[in-house]
Amino acid sequence: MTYYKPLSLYVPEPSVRPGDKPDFSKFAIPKAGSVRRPEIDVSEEEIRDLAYGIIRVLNRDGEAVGPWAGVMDDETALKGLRYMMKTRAYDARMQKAQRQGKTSFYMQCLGEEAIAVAHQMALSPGDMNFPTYRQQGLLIAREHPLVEMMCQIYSNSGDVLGGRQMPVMYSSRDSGFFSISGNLGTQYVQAVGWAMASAIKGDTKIASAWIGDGATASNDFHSALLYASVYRPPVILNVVNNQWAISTFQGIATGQSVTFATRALGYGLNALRVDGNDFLAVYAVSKWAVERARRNFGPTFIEWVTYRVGAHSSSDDPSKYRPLDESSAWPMGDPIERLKNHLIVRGVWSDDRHVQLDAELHDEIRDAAKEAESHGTLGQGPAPSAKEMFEDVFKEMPPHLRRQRQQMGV
Amino acid sequence: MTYYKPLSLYVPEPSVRPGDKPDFSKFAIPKAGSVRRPEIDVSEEEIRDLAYGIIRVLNRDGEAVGPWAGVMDDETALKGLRYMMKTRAYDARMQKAQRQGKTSFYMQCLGEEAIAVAHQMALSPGDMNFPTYRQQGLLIAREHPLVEMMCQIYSNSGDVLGGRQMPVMYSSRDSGFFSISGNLGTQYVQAVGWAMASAIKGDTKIASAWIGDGATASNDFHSALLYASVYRPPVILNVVNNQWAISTFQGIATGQSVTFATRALGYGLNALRVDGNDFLAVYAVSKWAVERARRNFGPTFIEWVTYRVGAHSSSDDPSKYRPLDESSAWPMGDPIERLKNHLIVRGVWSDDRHVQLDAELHDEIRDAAKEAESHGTLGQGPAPSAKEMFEDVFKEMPPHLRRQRQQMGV
Amino acid sequence: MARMNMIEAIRDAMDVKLGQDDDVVVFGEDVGYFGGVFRCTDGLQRKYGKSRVFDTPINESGIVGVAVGMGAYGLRPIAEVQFADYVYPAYDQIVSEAARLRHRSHGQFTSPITIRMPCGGGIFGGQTHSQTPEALFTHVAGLKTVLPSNPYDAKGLLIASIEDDDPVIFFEPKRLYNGPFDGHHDRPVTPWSKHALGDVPEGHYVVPLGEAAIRREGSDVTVLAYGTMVFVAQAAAAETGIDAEIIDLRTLLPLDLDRIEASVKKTGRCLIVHEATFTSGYGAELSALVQETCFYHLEAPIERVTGWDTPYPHAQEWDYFPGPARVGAGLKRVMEA
Amino acid sequence: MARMNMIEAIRDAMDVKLGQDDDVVVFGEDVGYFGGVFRCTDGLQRKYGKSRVFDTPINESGIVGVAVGMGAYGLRPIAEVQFADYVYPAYDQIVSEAARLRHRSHGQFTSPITIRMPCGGGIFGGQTHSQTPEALFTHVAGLKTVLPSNPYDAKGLLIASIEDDDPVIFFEPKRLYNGPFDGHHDRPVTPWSKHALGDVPEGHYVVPLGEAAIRREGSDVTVLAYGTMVFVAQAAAAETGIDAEIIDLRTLLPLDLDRIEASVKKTGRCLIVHEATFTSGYGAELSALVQETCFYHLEAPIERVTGWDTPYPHAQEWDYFPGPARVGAGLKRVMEA
Ligand SMILES: Cc1ncc(C[n+]2csc(CCOP(=O)(O)OP(=O)(O)O)c2C)c(N)n1
Ligand SMILES: Cc1ncc(C[n+]2csc(CCOP(=O)(O)OP(=O)(O)O)c2C)c(N)n1
Ligand SMILES: [Mg+2]
Ligand SMILES: [Mg+2]
Repeated sequence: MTYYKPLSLYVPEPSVRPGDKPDFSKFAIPKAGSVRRPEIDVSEEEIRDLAYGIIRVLNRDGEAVGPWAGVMDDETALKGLRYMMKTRAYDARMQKAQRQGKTSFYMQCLGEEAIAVAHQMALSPGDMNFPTYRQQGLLIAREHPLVEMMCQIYSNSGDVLGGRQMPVMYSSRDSGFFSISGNLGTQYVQAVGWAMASAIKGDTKIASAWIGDGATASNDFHSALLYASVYRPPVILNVVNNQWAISTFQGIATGQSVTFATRALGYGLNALRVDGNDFLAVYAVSKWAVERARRNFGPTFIEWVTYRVGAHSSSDDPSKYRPLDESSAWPMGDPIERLKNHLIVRGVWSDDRHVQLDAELHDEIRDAAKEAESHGTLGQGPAPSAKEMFEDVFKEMPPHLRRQRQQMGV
Repeated sequence: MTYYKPLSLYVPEPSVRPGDKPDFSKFAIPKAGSVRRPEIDVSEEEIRDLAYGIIRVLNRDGEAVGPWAGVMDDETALKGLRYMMKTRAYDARMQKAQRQGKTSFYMQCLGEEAIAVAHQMALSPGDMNFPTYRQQGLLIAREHPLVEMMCQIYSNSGDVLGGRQMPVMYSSRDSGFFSISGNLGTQYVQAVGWAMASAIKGDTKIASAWIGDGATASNDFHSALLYASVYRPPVILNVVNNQWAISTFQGIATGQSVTFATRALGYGLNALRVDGNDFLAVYAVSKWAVERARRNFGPTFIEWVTYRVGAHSSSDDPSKYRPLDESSAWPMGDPIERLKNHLIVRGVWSDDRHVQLDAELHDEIRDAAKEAESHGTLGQGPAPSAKEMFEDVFKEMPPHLRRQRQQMGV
Repeated sequence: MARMNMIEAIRDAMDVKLGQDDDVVVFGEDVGYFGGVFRCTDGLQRKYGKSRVFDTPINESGIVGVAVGMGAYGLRPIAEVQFADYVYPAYDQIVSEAARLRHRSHGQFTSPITIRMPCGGGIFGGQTHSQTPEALFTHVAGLKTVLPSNPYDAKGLLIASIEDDDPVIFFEPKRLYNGPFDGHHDRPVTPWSKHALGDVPEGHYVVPLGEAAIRREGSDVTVLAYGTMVFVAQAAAAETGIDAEIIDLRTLLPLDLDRIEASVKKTGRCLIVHEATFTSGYGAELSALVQETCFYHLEAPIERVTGWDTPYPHAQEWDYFPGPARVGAGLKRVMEA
Repeated sequence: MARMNMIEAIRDAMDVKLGQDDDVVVFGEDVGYFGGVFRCTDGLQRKYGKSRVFDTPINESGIVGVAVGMGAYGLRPIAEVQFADYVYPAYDQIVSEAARLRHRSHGQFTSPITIRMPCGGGIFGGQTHSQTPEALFTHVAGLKTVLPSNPYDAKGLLIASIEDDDPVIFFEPKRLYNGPFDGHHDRPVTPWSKHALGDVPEGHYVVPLGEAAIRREGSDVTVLAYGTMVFVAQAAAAETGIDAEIIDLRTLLPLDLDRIEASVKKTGRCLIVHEATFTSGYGAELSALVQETCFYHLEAPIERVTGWDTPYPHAQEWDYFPGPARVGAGLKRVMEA
């Protein structure tokens, strides 16, 4: 009889842990400008290699190079810079508010600002995002009122969600921002359904679905890719690969696949992989996918490669599971710094103007926060009513809920 | 403003429906022997093309050709023929029994016999299959007692499952056949868990998971591929692509992907695609995957291409949704006929012996059926007790179930 | 007015709504070309086209997930789950998403979706084609749960469900598709064409959600039933000669508690019957509510006659099913207590 | 004997079993290197190695699915679901597979698995970090459901669950992790180190499944509670001065009905409290059972004080939570009825 060695279980692990030196030496980054730009009606078969590469526009010298360059005018670029900086300032303020006990919880998108901001700028009014909790940039780039966002964070009397939802779980139909669910992944397939509806009705609106690297493991991720593959609706399937899912490194979600973009190939979906810290690349690729969807050529799957610089949330301490300085070793840099440098190279921006804008934005955020706080903070000052709890469970309150509300005395 | 045409929804549809002429002209079948045979420690990257091809051994003249040939000796081949013919005879008898009202339900595997039979012959005692309802060939190739199988179909006093399960939902730990669930897909990820357990314990046993083309849409299919990709346990992930899921053609499950095998590539899993009606190909590829798993090189994903010749089940009427004669137009032929011809070409078989064997097997099945029927048929003669219902809900019957059993008076 | 069985009535409800409202779409496994394994959507694709009536992959969470997205867009999707036993993969999308979307978005987004599914035993379907998991939905805030017992109600309730702006779980007792089965599995079933409730008006009408119906007036004991058990209870009452008032709940949530309360206060006794497992079944909620509202009128303990706390067995399905004998015995116990 | 909080007690239970039994494995999201978002598995991977304690992808149905496969092989997996609110994607694998495997295979294959999950509100977790969906499991034949209220029980019950040969749903009321929180959210919580039930024996011991504990003897009214509500009920009794007998159920299924029956027959009154939504909550089953077994001893209607039939809100979480005031009012109603 043949002898077989005992089997053993493989469990993937990151190459470094707290105490080790950060190591991205195995992380291959193609040169800016090296990935081709196909036509929007390209078939999946013709661009399979793009799922293994990384589309980049900005090179080390801050120049925009290659076939994906030249899409963005000065005005758009300057606006984008502003939105990214505003997002970062907003995050800093809200993070601090959480520390000060003004709310229960907060989640930053530090280091990932380019993705949501540039993508939103490529969409049109009427399109609908199905976001996760780390796409506040979508709202800011849509110029959604800051005070309204903050009131949601504070769960105060100005909260349009009536205090029902945890902080950061925004919802705004008008700003094309679908209600965030705390359950990971669920919105991904809903976006596909929304896009199917748009196609069924002969509309021209498109949906954009968002998910994190960790949550690609969810069942709804699979359902979304499957239904998108079958019915080819106008949907963009975004994966924000920020390398971490709370304490879990991306290897537990990718398994043996090299990239997340390749997962889409198994469904015959067009897949692209993009430098998510490169504002110009995000914008150019988003525009491409938007046009593709709107011309009825179907879904595009996009892996945005980035890094979660901050903690997972205000409840998390990343020093427990990754080297403290890993974010500074991240080879793709900071999206704001990179766009700033590019704009200086373009000759439309300067260090001084940058400092000035930063100060301006901090004032704007501070003023907004003050106004928001005048409507209360969590547990302090004006608050949403307890009645809120019983309303909107159904369109009309059924007898049993009326009884319960009366029992509660509200 | 740019004008965009109204969007529209794409809904895939088979090229032919009842009344049309069967059409497999678009179905590309590579020549037998044309696909290479990699080493078992090959990486996914090196064999991606195999997910698009079809491994075949038997050519039109009944000769075994190419790199996957030469694996099977005469004895094994003759045994395989016998098991396949027995499976078919068994199916015919049980199908008839259902028509005669001796049981409530039956499911044939007509035309798909090669897959389960040859695969089982490549496994070893101790290995565990996680089958669907269409792998009765696994039990027959394991020489599992026919009478026991039939008693399950009849839900009679001899049913080792005590009448609890619907017909064909066999379970036999001893024969390496995991309890079939009526819920599609669930067993696929369980097989991965079983294989992980084998690896955790330093065992040498492997698991083999089964699923149909339609059920690849299930969430558990995704979970299975994902967990297999992450922990690389000794599991074989089989997809039996018989073109139909009840009335639904495979296009609703594949979507835009060309094959089911490609789905595995998105997880970085080694994937092969095989002519499931070619007994020699099934056996050779199964052996390859078994050896790979047992040597700790991890999972193999295999799409077996075949055709569901019969109705979905005794409750189904396929003439409602596909051309009646589509099965005879199926370009990959009948697995029994093809192996028979090959063995005649090999010089170890003849038409006469074939006829004789067929008669022998029919006698064996008839005798077994008679014996099984002596233990009762559904609703006639000896039957499992009502007590069976209350037992094995838990290992020990808790008080509330004891009370209920007493109330029922059993 | 036409004679319809329950399949035809359900199909007709969808036909009416597909015809009236462009936002209505129908989908699920095998519902397109083929028309559904129970034929409930037969002919609808031909009539309304592939983009309004279509097949889906075998992925129930996806079926409900896309329905939620379509609902948020503004459509009124009707999703079929082939058997209630297969709804569990979709459970998260139903309870975490469809049920809570209106609330969590403060009414910005809603889920006006209807999820149809055949339920109940009696067709030798074993543990995976026989369940009625209504109690798993009544526990979830934001869902309505409907379970009709006859063609007239099925059509009217289904139209009401489709028109409802909140998610509705619509159970179809498959053993009633062809006739008012009363649990006597050894006797032929009268077809709906011979039953008054098989008279189904043409065109649009609704049976409002939240209104129970009294199927038999009586003074001895109130029986709370729904679906197949309505006819089992009628058989049991006839066979025991007990003058039971039989209430067909039709909608489990919202519940017509007023009608229940009035009846139990009149009879002073109550028997609850359902096919699902006993523990934490919907009968528990009914029992608790009746006790809470009618305590001082109760002359005997409220009893529950239900399926046992076991999986639904194949060969012993008539031992599991709470048929007329068990319900009759329950009636007697309640009367004699 | 050591002083432990509930997190330490739960970790210790797993540590004991990992040490004693090679077949025990622990896995879930973030449970490996990091030790779990609530730190319940902290240090276990370092001690027992990566192939016995490991991280999983964020796919709950996969977590339970592989656990079922491992259980069928012969292991005793302990799977963590990060929050009970995220168990729904795994619901099918739990109710259709783990729960029924022994039955459908006639004992050939079993599911000796334990599924741990933090539950309950009180940490401003909103609708997705606050639920206690126990009733969705008690309805399912083949599952045991456990919900401890203190470190001593948590360790003993978890060891009993791991050793149990059937699937156990093990809820951990997260608001009790650090101390016996009694619902007075505006006051500091006494840590477990100052509470008798924070005394946890070292090594192996079990608290058998299916045995309730009387936390307070009394003669006026029986209170049925579990988890956080045990301490809320104690506070309410103290504050109202009502001599309540408070029963901590500990295991919901199998239920210690004998102890409940004896108590209610003694007091003649019964109040049921839980945090989950009212309709079809486990309180309904308890109410129905008490009514069925103690009808002739009841002097007042059984009452239920529970979470409302709404999603668990963020800002209004203390309006949703059935705190001492509401439970106290319930006690008074039951006494005055
Ligand atoms: C179904 C479900 N399971 C688990 C969680 C708990 N959880 C919240 S965020 C998170 C990590 C998500 O990581 P990723 O998808 O990479 O997004 P990121 O936080 O990095 O943006 C987990 C496990 C959840 N919210 N929902
Ligand atoms: C979760 C679930 N959904 C739906 C069904 C109903 N159903 C039973 S078999 C079947 C078709 C399966 O087709 P496929 O996977 O191709 O297997 P085949 O029957 O062709 O062998 C369906 C939809 C089920 N059993 N389980
Ligand atoms: Mg991430
Ligand atoms: Mg098939």
